[in-house]
Amino acid sequence: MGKIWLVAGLAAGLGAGWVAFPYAIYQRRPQPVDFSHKVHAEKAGQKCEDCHSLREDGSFAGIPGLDKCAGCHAAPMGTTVAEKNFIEQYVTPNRQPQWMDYARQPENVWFSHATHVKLGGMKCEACHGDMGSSDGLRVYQQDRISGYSRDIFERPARLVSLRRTGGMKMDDCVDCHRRNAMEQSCLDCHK
Amino acid sequence: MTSKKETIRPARYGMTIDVDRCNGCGACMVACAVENNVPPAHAGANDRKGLTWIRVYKVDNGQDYPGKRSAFVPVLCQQCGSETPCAHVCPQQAVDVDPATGVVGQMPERCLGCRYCMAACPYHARYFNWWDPAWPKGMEKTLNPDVAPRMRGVVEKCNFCYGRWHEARQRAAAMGKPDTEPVDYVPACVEACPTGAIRFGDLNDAKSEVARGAKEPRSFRLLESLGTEPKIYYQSQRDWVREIASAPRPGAEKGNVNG
Amino acid sequence: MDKEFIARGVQRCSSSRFLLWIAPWALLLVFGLYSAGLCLVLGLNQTNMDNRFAFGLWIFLDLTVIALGAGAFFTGFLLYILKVKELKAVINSAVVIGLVCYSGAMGVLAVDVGQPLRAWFTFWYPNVHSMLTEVTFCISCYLTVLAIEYLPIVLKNRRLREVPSMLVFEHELHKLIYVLAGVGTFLSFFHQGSLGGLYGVLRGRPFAFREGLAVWPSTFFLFILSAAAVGPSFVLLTTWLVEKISRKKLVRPEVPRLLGRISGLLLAVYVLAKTVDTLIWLNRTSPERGFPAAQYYSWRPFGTWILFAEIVVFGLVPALMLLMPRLRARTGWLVSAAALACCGVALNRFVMTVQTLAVPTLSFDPFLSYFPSWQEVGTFLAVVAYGVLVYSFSFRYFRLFPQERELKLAERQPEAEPVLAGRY
Amino acid sequence: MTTTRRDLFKFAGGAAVGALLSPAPWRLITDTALWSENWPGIPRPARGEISAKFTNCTLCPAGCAVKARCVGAQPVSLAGVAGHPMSRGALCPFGIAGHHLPYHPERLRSGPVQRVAEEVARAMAARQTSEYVAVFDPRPGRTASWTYRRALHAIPGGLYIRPAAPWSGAAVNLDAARIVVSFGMPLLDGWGTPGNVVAAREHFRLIQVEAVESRTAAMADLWLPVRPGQERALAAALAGGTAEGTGIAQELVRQVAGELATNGPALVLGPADWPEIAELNRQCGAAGRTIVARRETPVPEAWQPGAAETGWSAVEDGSLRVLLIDEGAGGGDYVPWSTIERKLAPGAAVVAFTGTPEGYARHANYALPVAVYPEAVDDIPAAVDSPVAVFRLSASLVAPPEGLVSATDFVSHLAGIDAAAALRERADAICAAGRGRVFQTASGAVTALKEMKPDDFWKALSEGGCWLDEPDPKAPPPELSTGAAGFTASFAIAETRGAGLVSPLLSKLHEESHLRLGKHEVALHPSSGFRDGDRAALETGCGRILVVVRRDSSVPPGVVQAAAGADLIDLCGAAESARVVRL
Repeated sequence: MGKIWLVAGLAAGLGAGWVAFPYAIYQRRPQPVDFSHKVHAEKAGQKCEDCHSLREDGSFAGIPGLDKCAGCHAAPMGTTVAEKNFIEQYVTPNRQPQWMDYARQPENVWFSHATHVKLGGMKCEACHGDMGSSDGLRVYQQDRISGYSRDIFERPARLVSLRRTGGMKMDDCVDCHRRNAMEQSCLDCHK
Repeated sequence: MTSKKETIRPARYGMTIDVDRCNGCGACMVACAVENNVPPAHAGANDRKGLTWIRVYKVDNGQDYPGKRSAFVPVLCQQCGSETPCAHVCPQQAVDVDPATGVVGQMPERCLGCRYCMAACPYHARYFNWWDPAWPKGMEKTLNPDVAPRMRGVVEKCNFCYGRWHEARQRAAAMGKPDTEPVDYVPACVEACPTGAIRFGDLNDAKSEVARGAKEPRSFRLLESLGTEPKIYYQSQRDWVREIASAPRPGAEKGNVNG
Repeated sequence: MDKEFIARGVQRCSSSRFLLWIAPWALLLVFGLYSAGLCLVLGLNQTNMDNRFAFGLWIFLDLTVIALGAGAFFTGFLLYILKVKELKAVINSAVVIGLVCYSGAMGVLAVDVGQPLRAWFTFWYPNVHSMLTEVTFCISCYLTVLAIEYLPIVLKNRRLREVPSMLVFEHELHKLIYVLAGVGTFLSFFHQGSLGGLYGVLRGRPFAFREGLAVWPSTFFLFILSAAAVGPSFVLLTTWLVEKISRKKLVRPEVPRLLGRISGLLLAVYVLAKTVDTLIWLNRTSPERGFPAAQYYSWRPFGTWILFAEIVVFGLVPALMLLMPRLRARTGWLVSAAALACCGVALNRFVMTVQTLAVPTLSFDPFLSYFPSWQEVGTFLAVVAYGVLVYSFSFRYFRLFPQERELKLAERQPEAEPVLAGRY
Repeated sequence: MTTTRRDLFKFAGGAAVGALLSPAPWRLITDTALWSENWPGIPRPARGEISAKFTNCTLCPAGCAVKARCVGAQPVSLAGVAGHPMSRGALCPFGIAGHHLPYHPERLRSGPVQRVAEEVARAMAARQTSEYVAVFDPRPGRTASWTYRRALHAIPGGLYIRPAAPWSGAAVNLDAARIVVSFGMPLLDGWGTPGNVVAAREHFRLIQVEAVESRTAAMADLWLPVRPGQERALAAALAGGTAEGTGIAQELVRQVAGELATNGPALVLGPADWPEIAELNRQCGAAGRTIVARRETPVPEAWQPGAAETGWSAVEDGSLRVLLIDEGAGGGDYVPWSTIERKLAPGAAVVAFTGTPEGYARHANYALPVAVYPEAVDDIPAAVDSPVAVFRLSASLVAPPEGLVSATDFVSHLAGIDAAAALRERADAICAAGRGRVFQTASGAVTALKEMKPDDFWKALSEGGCWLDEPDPKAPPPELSTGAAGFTASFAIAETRGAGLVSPLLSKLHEESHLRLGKHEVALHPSSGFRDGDRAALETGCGRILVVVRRDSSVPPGVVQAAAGADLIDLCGAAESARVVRL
């Protein structure tokens, strides 16, 4: 008789831990603009570094500012609603869209795109996945406690993830550095 | 990726500090705090609870006025090269020695604040965050983006302005060079010293100014007898100044030490 | 009203009296928890420690209580491994003491670190070269062992035995006890040592630094010895105290004498070893590192007297007292010798922790002093109060002293005073 | 069936086990650990493009060239400019943290601008003919100073007051000196242009006459620990008198005097109003060699004639109806308030234009907030150790907050003149004169002014450039006039803190270490019987302030060493002696 209760409890605990918790831990926020990398890559034939460029001192400019977008989108180029809204809400009033950075590393990490791309010859996809062909932006998921983006912990495809690799955690960086005999000390990547 | 080990000859960064040139102005201490986002003193802080990665001590020849003569000795992390005392006591690998540069790194985000490393350091060059960092309103705008501010309850110390090393490497990388030029990487205290008392460079590079300076007869290291191979060389022509290298002498307690 | 919880055949005071006894300790505990809370919430700026005195009262406390708590493992070792049957009389009490000391130490350590939320990093990213890693692992493991050893004592409680499954469980546990004793002994030997190593490896602090065998400095072995030596003494001391406070005979008189003898023997060995070590350190280790040993004792108030006190007054003297059967026979001598021994180990831990940090290393260092803040003292007292409370409850509801009942019956033959009933 | 308590226990137990077998607990401890790395209150440094801006430091008359590292528009650190002809890449600890001043918690941010304007107008109207409307300018020689002189020339009863400067028109040429005797001047601790002094130090012998072992004394080739109060006697002794009672052996004094005579060119530095100093310099022929004449930086014709320059001693007591003090440019000479107070007419209107509540703001009727370095745009006249005239600007690196006023605007408004473009006008005047060369800070290039157009010159200036006059070959050696003999107090005011703001990070030097004396901290010889950290009161004839005592055996018995702040100068500036009393 009591067995049933035990099993029921077990089930409840497992359910909460495996399904409810991984969902509840993240706060979900939509990106300000419905942006499609795919469209820009295919229609405008742009490459990543056209917008996400390196400055000459090697620092990474990150997500481009409004001026960069306005360069082409001062007036509508296509007929999409997304573009229309973007121009009305941001370009015309000259308001910077508050993008949320999926791959933003914590403050104590020094990550140099220059060393990885120029010296290491790595492709953007190696870490960011196939962003370039993504049509539209995922919902930004932020850990409620640590404040980190979900992409840091895992590739956001799965709701529940067993493997803790595939994200942008320190372990993931270390794996790659180990494989390439680039591992020296904490100071390599921490500031 | 190309292996760093092949492309980069390991450096052993070190300093020479000419005590005879140091006038104790304190520019190095301020520049260091600016560079490394060290907050201003908390109301309750004093010389034993403060955060000064580099600290200029005033030492004297032990005599009294007017026979007294003073000298100023900047003391920072001595970057011990052999059996680094702090590195091998840390329980969770928050301290390690970078083989590529010889810099002893302290990882505040890994540190649990047990302070064992502080007990281990004979130079008192490690500092604990007794308070949460606080800057006057607006001043946080002046923080250096290349260094992460620390939180309360962790240990921090000099790392030869490693943020600047990161920046230098990135600049080199942007030009496709795997290694940094000596001129590109200079710690803040060296840059700030108005009398040029502090020199910085690669001790492995025989041509470098520090490598030559370290060999001069007037050069000495603090507590060399401990055998921890510190990479900071002090220099002085004055015998009594060179004596500070040795352990405290019984009875001869210094008249006063302001540091 | 809690009568049905109290073991059969033993006399315990009335609940009201018991409450009266624990009330002050409970208050002390509350105060202590408050001051510990301050340190956790507002940070360690609440203490008087600083960059130069990075360790203070708390580390001294940890080292001392763990040394005193050694009674638990060593008595277990003697009883279960070396089969010294007489010690059955105190083993339960010893286990409780051990549990109290170790859990107390762990609690204080949690307050002592600046970022308790990250304490688990030590298990996840351990630095195998660090003595502190060794300490953390062993202490936490041994604490679990103690908890399991404590369980049967709890389960022997009258009411709990009524639950059949508990009875079975307890029986099973009992089969384990030898394994546990073995494991516990190993762990304790190890971390008592690493606690000593903690300071012996500080090559930057020639006052503490010692050469050693293999990876372990001599302090590693000295700490094991001294802990094993005072462990029994402390058990003896507490037993005597409990007898005095509860006004009952709890163990046969030969048991404390046996404890004393063991203590005395080990203490003698320890004093010898310590002396040899000190001589080597004074004449070789320290000078070789550029530190003339004389200077350590040139800073007042830490003169050579402290060395003398540590080795002779609190080492050799109690050792001899405990080794002389005639003196051992007299409770007064026995107990005071035990007390001296305990003070001795406390003094040794004080020297290792506080004096090490007080003596200057750089020639332009001043000699430093430190006095704990009330928050530190409060946390310290919390551990004491916690210990007394746990022990009191255990003593009241569990059978810590198996011999108590028959001693009581023996007492009964002459007409027993009903008045006694009201007493502790 | 009925559920018993035991069933519930079982359920709970099961749930606990289930949860333990899921990622939840492990993720929770990870997250809390991560949270402890960026918990509330830990600032996040702003990121952005890194760039360099150049300016000149106005915190003291040295005006060292500054290279600011900026993130976006915000300067995050300052450094010297190597290769600069005067400052030679050096910055002092105060200058290195100068970019913090706008955020100083005690910085003055608001004031009753309207009320002050009315008050001043009323006072000017009520002025008797014998009374004056005065501006006190602690940093004379600036373009702002000229604006004041123009305005005061136009205002009836206008009076332009500047600190005493007996050697006006003269400058020190350290490069020519082979031996320097300094009477308590902090030669190696902020005197003149630090970079220039350090460079010149390579080739002159320094003899420091000072009661306490200051930084300069500690670094000097020879330190004469003179008996406190006997400095002038010793100066006289060097000039040929007796060393009796100075605490220095006659033999040594004779030897030093010999060096001065033979190992020249020599230079004697000391309080400029001591006749002994002038006498010594005359004896060793300093005039024309180590003390040289210096032309003034060209000034537009239209500005002439401005109001005359007046020293405080020339102002008669009780004659000032309105006194406007421009304390905005820090690092000027702070004149003890007791000196100024005497000159005020009853009910006079005193307005301090300042960034800090520490200086004259404590005494003035009103304090109006002004822009501070590096917000303010101002020019910096040549320092005492610059043999030629210079012209450089401190360009604005940070936008000043709302609600500030400008002293020059205020004063020129009173006179109804327009001085908004004064700096540019002056630059053009210099261009017109066509003398000298220009150091371009960004490139490090030096070009003759002749080859520059006014606009390029102005551009170079606003990018931290520096114009240097060429020496005047046919200038006569300067006349070493001596002001009224001051007196020497038997206490030392050291650790130059100045009256202005200093970065909160300077706490590293006095609070978090004992390198410098902090505000209201005094150093005493151990024999004084005080213990470190004792609280006491520093008393002079002019009052008392509470201080904290520090034992320092480099301070002679009977001497109090304290850090010079405005309040301390007020207390000690005109006092015979000071004493420290236990509380």
